[in-house]
Amino acid sequence: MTPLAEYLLVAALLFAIGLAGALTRRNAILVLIGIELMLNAANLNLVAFWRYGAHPELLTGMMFAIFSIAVAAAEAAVGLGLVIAIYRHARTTDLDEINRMKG
Amino acid sequence: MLGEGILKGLKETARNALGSYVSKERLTTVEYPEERLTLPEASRNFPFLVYDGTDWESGLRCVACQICEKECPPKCIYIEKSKDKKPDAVGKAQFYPAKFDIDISVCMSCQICVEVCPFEAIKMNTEFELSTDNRFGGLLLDRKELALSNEYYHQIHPTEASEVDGRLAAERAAAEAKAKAAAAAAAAKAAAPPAAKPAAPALNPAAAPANTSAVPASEIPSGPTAKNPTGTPTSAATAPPAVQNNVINADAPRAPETDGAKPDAPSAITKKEGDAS
Amino acid sequence: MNVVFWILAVITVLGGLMAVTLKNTVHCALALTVAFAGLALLFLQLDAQFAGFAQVLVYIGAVAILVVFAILLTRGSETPSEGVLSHTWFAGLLIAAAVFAVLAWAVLKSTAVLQHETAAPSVSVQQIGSALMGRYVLPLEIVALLLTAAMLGAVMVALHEKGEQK
Amino acid sequence: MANTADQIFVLLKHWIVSVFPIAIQPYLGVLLSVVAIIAVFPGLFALTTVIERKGLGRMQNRIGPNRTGPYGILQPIADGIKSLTKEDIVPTSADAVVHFMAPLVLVVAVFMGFAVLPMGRNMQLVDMDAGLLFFFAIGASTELSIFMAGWSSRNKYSLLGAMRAVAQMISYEVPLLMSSVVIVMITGSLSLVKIVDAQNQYTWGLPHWYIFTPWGCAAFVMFCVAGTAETNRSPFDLPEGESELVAGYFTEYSGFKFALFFLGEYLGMFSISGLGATLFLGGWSAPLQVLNFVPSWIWFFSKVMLSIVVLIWIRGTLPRLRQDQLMNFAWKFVLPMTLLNLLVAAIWRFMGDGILRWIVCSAILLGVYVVVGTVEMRRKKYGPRSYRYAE
Repeated sequence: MTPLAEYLLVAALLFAIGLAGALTRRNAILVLIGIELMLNAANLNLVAFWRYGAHPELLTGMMFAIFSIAVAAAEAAVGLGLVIAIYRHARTTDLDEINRMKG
Repeated sequence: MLGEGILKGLKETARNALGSYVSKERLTTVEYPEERLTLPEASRNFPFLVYDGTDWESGLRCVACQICEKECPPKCIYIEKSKDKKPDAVGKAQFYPAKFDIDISVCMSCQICVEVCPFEAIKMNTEFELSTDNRFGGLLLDRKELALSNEYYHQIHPTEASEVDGRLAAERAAAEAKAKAAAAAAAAKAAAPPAAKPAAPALNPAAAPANTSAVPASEIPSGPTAKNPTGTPTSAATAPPAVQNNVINADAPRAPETDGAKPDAPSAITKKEGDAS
Repeated sequence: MNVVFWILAVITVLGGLMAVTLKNTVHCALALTVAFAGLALLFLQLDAQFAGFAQVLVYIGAVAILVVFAILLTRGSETPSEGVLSHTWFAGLLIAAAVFAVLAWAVLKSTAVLQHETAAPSVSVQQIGSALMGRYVLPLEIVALLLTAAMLGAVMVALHEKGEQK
Repeated sequence: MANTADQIFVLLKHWIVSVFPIAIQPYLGVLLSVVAIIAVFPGLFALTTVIERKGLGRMQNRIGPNRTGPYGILQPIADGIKSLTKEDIVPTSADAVVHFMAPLVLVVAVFMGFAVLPMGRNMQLVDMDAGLLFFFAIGASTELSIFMAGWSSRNKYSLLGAMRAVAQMISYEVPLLMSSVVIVMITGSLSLVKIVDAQNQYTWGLPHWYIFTPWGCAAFVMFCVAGTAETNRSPFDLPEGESELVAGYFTEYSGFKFALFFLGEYLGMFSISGLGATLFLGGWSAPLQVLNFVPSWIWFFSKVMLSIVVLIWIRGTLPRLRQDQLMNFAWKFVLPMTLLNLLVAAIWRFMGDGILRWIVCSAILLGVYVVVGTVEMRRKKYGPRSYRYAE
């Protein structure tokens, strides 16, 4: 197994874990945690491809990862803001209960 | 200007910090175990028992009248009156405290015991380093630990002590004079050989009233003559009775000057005794 | 090198696993930081220093704290009585397993690309800065806009609505 | 001779390392440096506690500790023995694992920050290309340990203290970073070693420290404010305000763990002071060219200790802020000023040499400071306050 494949496998596992978390947990915050894990797994892929790719001096993969980190920060801020807003409205963060389209 | 106040404050603290090295009056700390402030004369902490002379046991002024025990608000004084009598500092036979304990962990330093004591026997100490490693017994002082000489009293409260001494001496002298006069009068009146006898009996009523709440009955200023009929002669000496009378009347001269505070004390005692019984 | 990688991989995956399986939400958030830290170390292992530090700064320093704040603000640390799993959990698990199977299969099957190990690229921060200011200046500006918009949006969303009872 | 004294620790390390076989030499070198850091800074911590207690005492016209040893200098040893032998109490309802981890994470994270600080010529653990970023990344992760401590204690005071601490540290991290970015802009490097090298030049015997430029001076002031807040020092000590929160996030800690928190707090002070000295005060470079014969590490540590003394001085002077004042100050004054400072630094960078850029940059910074300060003072925001019930 090449080093790249190892990194990709770890990233895939992490992605699957994140996906499982996002799909199986009731708590909205935990769903967000799962999504963060998936984003991170993607970042790991990007950096690994950059490192073992053809032209590391072009920095494409790492730049992508850095931008992805920035975007993830924005995503986390807005997502958690939404969770707090929903909590304030519905008094719960349980996604099974927040299933109506009107408040 | 924004930030000006901060600089001002920084200047002030710097002045303090550096000034404390330069000027002595800035640094007011007294490094206690080595350096000590002289206590103000009126300072007080816990009571002690005054004794005259050199032997604490015989010199105790306390006659176990138990007024202080009854008056003590937190009830920290425990007195057991003796069964017998012993001669006191001046040789007069007296009851004495067989047991006199003060629990200074309970005492609140109110000084009421001092106020009420008719015999100037209990005074406030200034000693404050009383810590002990014994949790229960260590702060329960018995009469041996409580007894401190009159000289010590002079040392810690010079003004008050000399006042007290002067008062005692004056009373003693007055009583002596009175006793002499009474004796002389009695002698002159009766002109009989047992002239010395009537003067003596005063001592028993004197001690008795103090601890049996019969004080009101004996508060007549002209003690000796009035008390002549009662009491039993115990000694033939004429001087001791005089002293004794003196002591009885110790609070009588003070009564006027405390404006009724003193006359109240005995009645309060009676009342309390009534409650207790 | 390989040993270090496997240790880090195990730490990361365990952190991730705990982050989605633990009952207590705060524990989940803390496990998530472990996963983040493991990922940052993996980035360092991949000679991506800058990305690794950015990962620590942004994820451990900001996102984890945000998550923790959100948990405390929504009383999320109280474990619900009816269990922590959604009622579609089995389907979710199946999907995740399927995704992993496909990905792993793809990774293991693809023998075509990049078998050889390349020398570690030496990338200075200066190069990254130049790239950000040169080749990637447009994405940078867009990210800046996005972050501003996200900040305003998050503030607006989380603000108390007018007339709402506290 | 001067050079030997300057490099004495480096030479010593090389000599020790050269005794051992080549295979383990690199590891041994790192290990020795780490041991040196782990030995020196806690020692400095012990010294600082005495200086702090004595200094605060003097500011309040007291003597301070004077019982253990001559002038009380053995006080930290007594304190250390006391805290080591004290019972380690964990509250029943506390989250034992997290409660245990929190002080360790804090101390480890804080220690890692020292890895990139150049403490003398050739005296740094690693010359990292992204040293400054590493420092801030590590600094950011201490927040989490504070949250762990506060949350796991199951104590309202702890939790309140932790939330305050985290909110405060996040808020002040932004100005802290922003004020440091100015240096990076001018130096063109994130490496602390390069930053010090850039300042280690002299004109007419005077150093090229960044504090002696308009933008550097402004950045330094804001760095100090943000750094003080970042280390939870007075007047920003709300997270552990004794009068309000017992001890804040470490209320429920005792014995050795408490000592670790204490150590972590002071190490944070050292690392922020060291960073401030590195960025603005020329790191290990001498303040005058003629003083270059003094070993460089003496300069670094004297600069650190000087900033510690100033921190103590400030602690003895200023009262604690209120939470809203704290946040307003961070977001509405310090952060805009740092952003302005970025602009000024850019102007400085592109105006070329000459007296003109001095005038322009100082004018902008001073003008804005005076205007904003006056306006805000007039609006009674930062001005002297009158309290209705505290006359």
